[in-house]
Formats: sequence, structure tokens, C-alpha cells
Amino acid sequence: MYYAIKDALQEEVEMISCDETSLDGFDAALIPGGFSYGDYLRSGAIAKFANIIPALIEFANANKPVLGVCNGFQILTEIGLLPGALQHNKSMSFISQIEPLTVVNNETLFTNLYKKGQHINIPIAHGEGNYYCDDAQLAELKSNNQIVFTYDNNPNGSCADIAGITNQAGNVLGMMPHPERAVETILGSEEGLTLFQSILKSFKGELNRVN
Amino acid sequence: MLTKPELSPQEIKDQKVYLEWGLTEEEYTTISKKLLGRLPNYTETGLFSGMWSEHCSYKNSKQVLKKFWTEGSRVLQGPGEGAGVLDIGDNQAVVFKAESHNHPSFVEPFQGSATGVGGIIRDIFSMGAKPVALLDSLRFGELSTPKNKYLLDQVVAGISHYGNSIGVPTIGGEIAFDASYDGNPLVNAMCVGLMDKDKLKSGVAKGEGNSIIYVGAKTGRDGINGASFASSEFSDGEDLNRSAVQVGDPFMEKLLVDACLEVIDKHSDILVGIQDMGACGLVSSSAEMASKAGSGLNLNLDLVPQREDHMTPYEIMLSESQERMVFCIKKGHEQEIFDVFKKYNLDAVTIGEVVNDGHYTLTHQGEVVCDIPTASLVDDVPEYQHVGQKPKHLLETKENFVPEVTDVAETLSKVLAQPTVASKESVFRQYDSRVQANTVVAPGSDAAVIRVRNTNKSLAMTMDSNARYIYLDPYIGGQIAVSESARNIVASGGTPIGITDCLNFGNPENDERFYEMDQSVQGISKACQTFDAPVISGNVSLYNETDKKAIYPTPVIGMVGLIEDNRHITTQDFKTAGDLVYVVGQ
Amino acid sequence: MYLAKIHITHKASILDPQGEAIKNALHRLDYQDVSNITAGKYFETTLTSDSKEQAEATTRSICESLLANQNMETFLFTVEKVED
Amino acid sequence: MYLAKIHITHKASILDPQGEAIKNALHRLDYQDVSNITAGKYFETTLTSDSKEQAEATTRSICESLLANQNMETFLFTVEKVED
Ligand SMILES: Nc1ncnc2c1ncn2[C@@H]1O[C@H](COP(=O)(O)OP(=O)(O)O)[C@@H](O)[C@H]1O
Repeated sequence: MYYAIKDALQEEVEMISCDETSLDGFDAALIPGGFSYGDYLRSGAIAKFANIIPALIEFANANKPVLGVCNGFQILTEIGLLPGALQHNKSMSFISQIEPLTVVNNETLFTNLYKKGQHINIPIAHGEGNYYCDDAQLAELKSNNQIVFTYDNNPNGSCADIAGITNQAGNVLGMMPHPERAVETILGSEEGLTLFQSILKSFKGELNRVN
Repeated sequence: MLTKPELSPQEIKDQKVYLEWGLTEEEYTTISKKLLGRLPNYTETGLFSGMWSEHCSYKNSKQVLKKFWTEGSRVLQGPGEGAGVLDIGDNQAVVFKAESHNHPSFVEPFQGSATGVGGIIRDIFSMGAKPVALLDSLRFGELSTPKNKYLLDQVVAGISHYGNSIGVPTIGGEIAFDASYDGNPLVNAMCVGLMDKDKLKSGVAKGEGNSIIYVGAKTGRDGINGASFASSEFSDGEDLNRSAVQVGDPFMEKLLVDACLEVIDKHSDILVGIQDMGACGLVSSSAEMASKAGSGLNLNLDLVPQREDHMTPYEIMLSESQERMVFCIKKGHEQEIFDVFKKYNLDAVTIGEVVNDGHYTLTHQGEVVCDIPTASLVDDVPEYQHVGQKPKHLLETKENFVPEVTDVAETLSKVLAQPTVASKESVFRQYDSRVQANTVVAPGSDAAVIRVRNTNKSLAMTMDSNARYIYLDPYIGGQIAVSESARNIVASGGTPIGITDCLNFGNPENDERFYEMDQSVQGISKACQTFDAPVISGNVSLYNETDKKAIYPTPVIGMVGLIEDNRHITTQDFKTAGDLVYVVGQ
Repeated sequence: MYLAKIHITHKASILDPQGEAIKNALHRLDYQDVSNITAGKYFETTLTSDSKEQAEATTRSICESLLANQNMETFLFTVEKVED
Repeated sequence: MYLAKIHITHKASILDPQGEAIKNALHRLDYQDVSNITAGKYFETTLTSDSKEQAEATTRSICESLLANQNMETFLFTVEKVED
């Protein structure tokens, strides 16, 4: 994630320890994948008590962009910034492969450079990526246009083929696929870079950059 | 083993307990008469049994290993350290090694393979390198039995669990099935790391008064004396009397990697030596570090972080608890190390110091429980000379068998349906092959490719072996194994630069099995020389027999190639309809 | 000292992938009399709380905050006094 | 119909990284009265066996063959008759 921003997007990026308590001065928070606390108990369950979390919630509530990828998505559901939960894949085994997705909503600050209905290939790599929410919640996600990405051939059993959703306000995106692993041709795809460029674009349009 | 009361030296001699622990009569006599001049006590006998096992001492294979070609212009570190190191230019080096975890994976396939991965990763970062890729080579009996299916599932799940959690991509490997591996599956893992050439570290303890620091997880009663256990044949009944299984904790290891690399990066000047605790745990790591410099050590076992109560010196020294390392640190600078580990919430404790008298001395609860020459554990191990004999099946020539193919399409689809030949996607899709975002060619092609960030270079890597060829002609078969690896590297755009190996064989005390090992090593060595790809590291797993039946001779080759220009990277698949297909070679 | 025994189970209305996988495996292995199986978690904690009430309160609190994900799981526990 | 309740726990002396991770998290969260926690598994199965003995035999067998890894875990279960 760090290199995707620094090398591919060529923007300023800084790694913040989970022990920090402030996100002051940052424009966007990106929560990468990667088995926080060993993923013991449930993915993201223990991470929700990291020192940085209150600051993250405040940051999100201030309507600043927050992106959680893979374990980052799991953490966002655990701390309640996104609805639902991520269960074990239906097959009960880890799945690592390149996955075709559809961009369902291109009107978010994360997807404004994609076309609506565009098919993109992004790698997935997870054991607990099976998105679950109850029917009422699903209806709400749909009516608010919160479903951003869906799988073309649902690999893990997610309800309604969901691969990524935003919160109601649209400033928090959680997704299981890894856009940061698809930012250079040498890695097989650049189709994830568009997501980061979209964030940048929405900034350049709307906000004066801090720093 | 856990509840046995400690026997006196005389009782050990009278009851011949050392035999149970894998020491022979002659070895015991050498120890008591020649090396110590007295009877070893319980703890000392335990230490000898571990250190003198094949797994730690290579006493039956040294003679053969000496035949490997280990030179070449790129070699910065050949066999003998945690892993081998090759120069790849621009002050960068690649570090790699393969390791077997066969026996533990049979006893407990998930944790056995997981801890195999954990162990090989520690070998890499203990040299100062960041682990960038994992590969695995697996052998099982035919998939027609539930037991073999279970072993396959669990072994793959264990590798996936550890590699994925720690965040090192598993990008290649191989699997084959054959009845000869029934009851003796092979689980070999290889790790590749990258480092700045000038950061190279070694596992040595020297300088009187320097501190021995223990870091990482606490010591429990896991896999006590596993090495002498791994070095003996086993029979089917053994499932019942195993000692406690080692459980890996990849999250702990991730912290350990980060902490150790921080020490190597920022505190290099005070770091005299570093080594991981692998087979035979604390005794083997510390004694090997000391023996390299001809030093002695004083260790106080009460200071060793312990997970369980009432552990005996024998258990503390021979525990194979995972995720632990030993440092030798310049006297007076211990606090710098403690500060680093504190940040990561890991134990770091001074447990003793280097001395110049050459003695390996352990105290426990105020008593000296071991006082022996360090050399007796490491350097004085007997080396056995074996003479091979050509196996009978190679003497009886059989008539050439020419299969009759009536329906080519049908035969082809039958061949493709063989588990050994069929696609391995169901396995490698369980491995996170893209974490770290450097994977250019993921599993599914000839060799896997990892780019070296911030350069225009990449590394290609592969693991290969074809045991049947080696069974039929060990010398030529050994050459074929290396050649297959080299073809995989070249077909991916790389130049072979070196290999590591895992020598999986049966009982070396059997002349025919020894012949297979000896000949195939010579074949491998010859091919390596031809390709200018030296052997820089490796591992030996002998006694792979169940009820006297040995596996096929299975030396596994792990090869790394250098791609000097990323434009040379090539993948296996056909690209466009209408392209011409050429066959090259003979 | 108190001992809490905690059971975490999937809510009935939610598909339980682990339970399903095990059920399928059992049917393949010809355990025909197993009609259903649900998978959950079990924890035992020892608590040094001053009273049973306090031990119960602590246990409830760790279930709610950490051990169970109440979107999909429910918990049940018992607390008993044990020898120190 | 029979209901079996199955508890699977770690053998003593086997490292339980999950229990450790949870314990550390609880201590960070200032649950000081939790002195220890072990993580295990809990299964409930319904069986259509003809007798309680048969239900017990089946349960034991699936514990041994599938649910528990006897290298590292031990199991305990109870079987009771329930309404169909
Ligand atoms: N155990 C394994 N782990 C990871 N990748 C594997 C494993 N087994 C096979 N593969 C991958 O599957 C592909 C095909 O392997 P293999 O059948 O051995 O091909 P070949 O015979 O052409 O070398 C390779 O990319 C290889 O790395």
C-alpha cells in the first residue's frame, strides 16, 4: 500500500504505528491488509482495540476518506465504521488469485475515474472474505448505493456478490480485493491504480491539501 | 519423556538409556572415555544425543556433502551458515536455503509444515536479509487413501497459514505422488531473501565477556529432542508415544523478523553474532555459535524465559519451541537490544556470556548441570565413512518397455489426470503469492519471478526433483534435476546463479541407499559446475523409511536465477492465436 | 478465583461456513446419523475478581467487546467459584 | 433425536497462540482480573441415532476422526435426548 502511493501514485505517504493516537495533518487514511495480531479469534477483532482506532473513527466522522483493504475492511466492520461482517470463505480455504470485479458505483470519491459497470481485474488473497449482512441491511446498502464493487464469479460466498462497500456518507470504503497490488504493468495490472487516482482527483477538486 | 525422573550417570550407563536417545555404544564410550574422562550426567547425555544426531551433526552425510561444488564468482557465503548468500551486483545479495520438515509433518501435518516454513524464514533473516519469497516441494503417497488426502490438505493448509500470515509470498514449488512416500511424506520449504551486501551477519559467539541474549517466544516443552527423533526410522506404532507437538505463531515471528532486522540495521556495530534456534533449540544454536570461534559459554538456565513450570535443564536446552533466536552482543550494550525488543513486545534476556576456556557450562538453580568442552558437542562428532553399493534393481537389466498407444487423445487425457501431472492450482491458490507486491510471475508458469524493487532486475526461482529418474540412475538423475531447474529459470528469462538442496533419502547405513545419495550428489554437483550455479546451502533428511522400506531417493533442487533486465521476463502460456510454435533442443 | 466457561455460537439464521464444511465432510465419511452440526468457540477464563457478580460482569463485558461479533454470533456463559 | 455438545480444548503444554493473543489484548484493555484464558472449539450436533449408546459412539468417532486433532487437543462431550 505504502509503495503503491509512493512509487505508483507518486504522492506523499507515511506509515503510522497502531500505537499512535492522532491522525492530525493527514488527508486520507489507508488501512492495508495483513493479518493484524495474527488474525487470532476473528480477523480484525483484536485490532479494533489498537490505540489509533479512536482517532480513526474521529477522522472518518469528520468525513475524511478512509480506505480499508482486506484485513483493513475486516477492521472497519469490527469497529462499526462499516456494516456487516466477514466470515470464513465458503470453501473454508484461503484463496489467492486474480479476480474479475464489476464497478457498480462509480460516483464515490474512490471510483470516480472508473466507468459504471466497468470490469476490472484485481487480486484477492484472503481466508475470511465472505461478506455477510442481514436482509434489512442489504436492502439499505442497495438503496443507498453503498455497494461499490461486486465479484463476477463470487469466489468466497459473499452475499449479493459484494466485494466492497462504503458507509452511508460515502467517505469510508472497505474492500476485500487488493487494488494496491495492481498498480504497475509489471505486476500484471494497473487497474487498481485508478482507485488511488480517483481519491487524488476528488481531493484536487474539493480540498486544499494540508502538509 | 516428560515425567521420567532424572537418572544418575551410573544408571544411564547401566540401563543404557543413551541407546533410546539415539547414541550408539561406541559413541557413548567415546564421550565418556575420550572426551569427558567421566560418565556424562542426564543433561549432558541429552545434549550429546541431540547434537550428535544426524540432523544436527551430518555425521553420515558430511563425507558426501564435501563433494558439492560450492565455488563460483558470486558466492559471499557458502554452506555452513544459516543460509547461503550470492552477490547480485549493486551492493545487493540474495540469500536462500531449503529445509525439510518431513517427520514432524507426518506426525502433525498442519503444525509440522507451518513450523517448517517458520524455521526456514528464520534462517534467512538471521543472515540479515528480508524474506521475499517462499517455495515448497511436497511428496505424498497416492491420493487414493484418506490418510494421504488428509496429509496433503493439512500440509498445504499449514504452509498457507504460516506464509500468508507472516506476509511472505509463496510463489512456487512442486508436488508429486507415489506409493514410496506412504508413511513418509516429504515437506521441503525454501525461503529467499534480499539484503544489502555489507549487512551480512553470521552465527558466531566470540569475545570474552560478551553477552548471550535470548530473544523471541518463551520456551515450553514442545518437540523436546526432536532432532534425534527426526533422525531415526519410525514404525507405524509410533503415532502413540510422541512428544509434545511444536506450534508455530506466525504473528510472533513477524514481530521477530521486524525486531531482528531493526537490530541488524541500526545496531550492527554491537551485534557480534545471531542465529535462530532450530533443531535442538538452545543447545545447538549456542554451541554452534561458540564452536565457530573456539569459545566457551556460561549460561544460566534460570534466566531462560519459560512458558511452563518445573522445566528441567534437559527440557530447556532441547526444547524446539518456535520463534526464538540467540544473539551475541558486545558487553555493556545489552540495553540497546532490550529497547528494540520492548517496542515489539518480545522477550529479550541476557542468559549468559562468552568465556575463553572453551567450556560449555550450564547452571540451573545454583547447580552446575553441564560442564563439557564446547568442541565435544560440535567438532568431535564422529564422521562415518560409508561405502555404497549399486542397488540390485540397477544390476538386473530389464527389457525396454514400449507402451502401446492406440488412442492418443485418451492416453493424453489420462496422463493429464494423474495428480502428479495435473494442474496444482487447487494447492497454490491457497498461498498468498502477491503479498509485498513484487510478484511478477506467480505460480502457474515455469519459474516464479520476484522483482527487486527500485532496480530493473528480478529473481527467478524454482524447486524441482524427479525421484524416479534418480531411482533409475542416481548420477544422471541428479544432473537431470539440476537441468530441469535451469530450464525453468532460463525459460523465465533468467540465468541460473546458484542452488540449495534438500537431500531426502532412506537409511544411509544401508549401502544401497548410501550409493543413491552419493551418486546423485555427484551428479548434481557436476551439473551445477556446468551451469556455474554453485551449491550454497542445503539440508539433509535421512532415514525416510517406514518398516524398512525407503522412499525413492529424492534430492530436491531449489534454484535461483538472475534476470538482469526486466524486459527479459517470459511466461509459459501461449499468447496469441496464430503464433508459431517451435520445438528446440534434441 | 472464578472460572468462566464461555460458548460462542453462530446465530441460527446465518449460514455457518465451518459447520457446513464439517457436515459435508461427515456425510462423505458416511456418518449418516448426523443430521446437523454447528461450529462455535469455547473459552475458559480464570478471573481473580472479588465477587461472583464482578466476575460475571467482566465476563459479559469481554464477550460483548471482544470474543463475540454480535453481528453474527451469540454468547452464553457460566461462572463458578474455584479453588485458588 | 439426540443432541451432542462437544468441547475441544488444547492439551496442556501445547502453545496456544490464540489464547495468548486474547489474553494480551484483554490486559491492554485493562481487564486486570482476567488471569488466564484458553481458546477452544465448541460443536453442537443433532443425531438421528436409534439409541443413546449409538449416538455416543458416533459422537466419539467424529471427534476422533475429524473434530479434534489428538496430537494437540482433547475432547469432552455430553449426549442428551431431545424432542424430534
Ligand atoms: N507445492 C506447490 N507450491 C506452490 N506452487 C506450486 C506447487 N506445486 C506446483 N506449483 C506451481 O505449479 C506450476 C506447475 O508446476 P509443475 O507441475 O511442477 O510444472 P513443471 O513440471 O512444468 O515444472 C509451477 O508454477 C509451480 O511453481
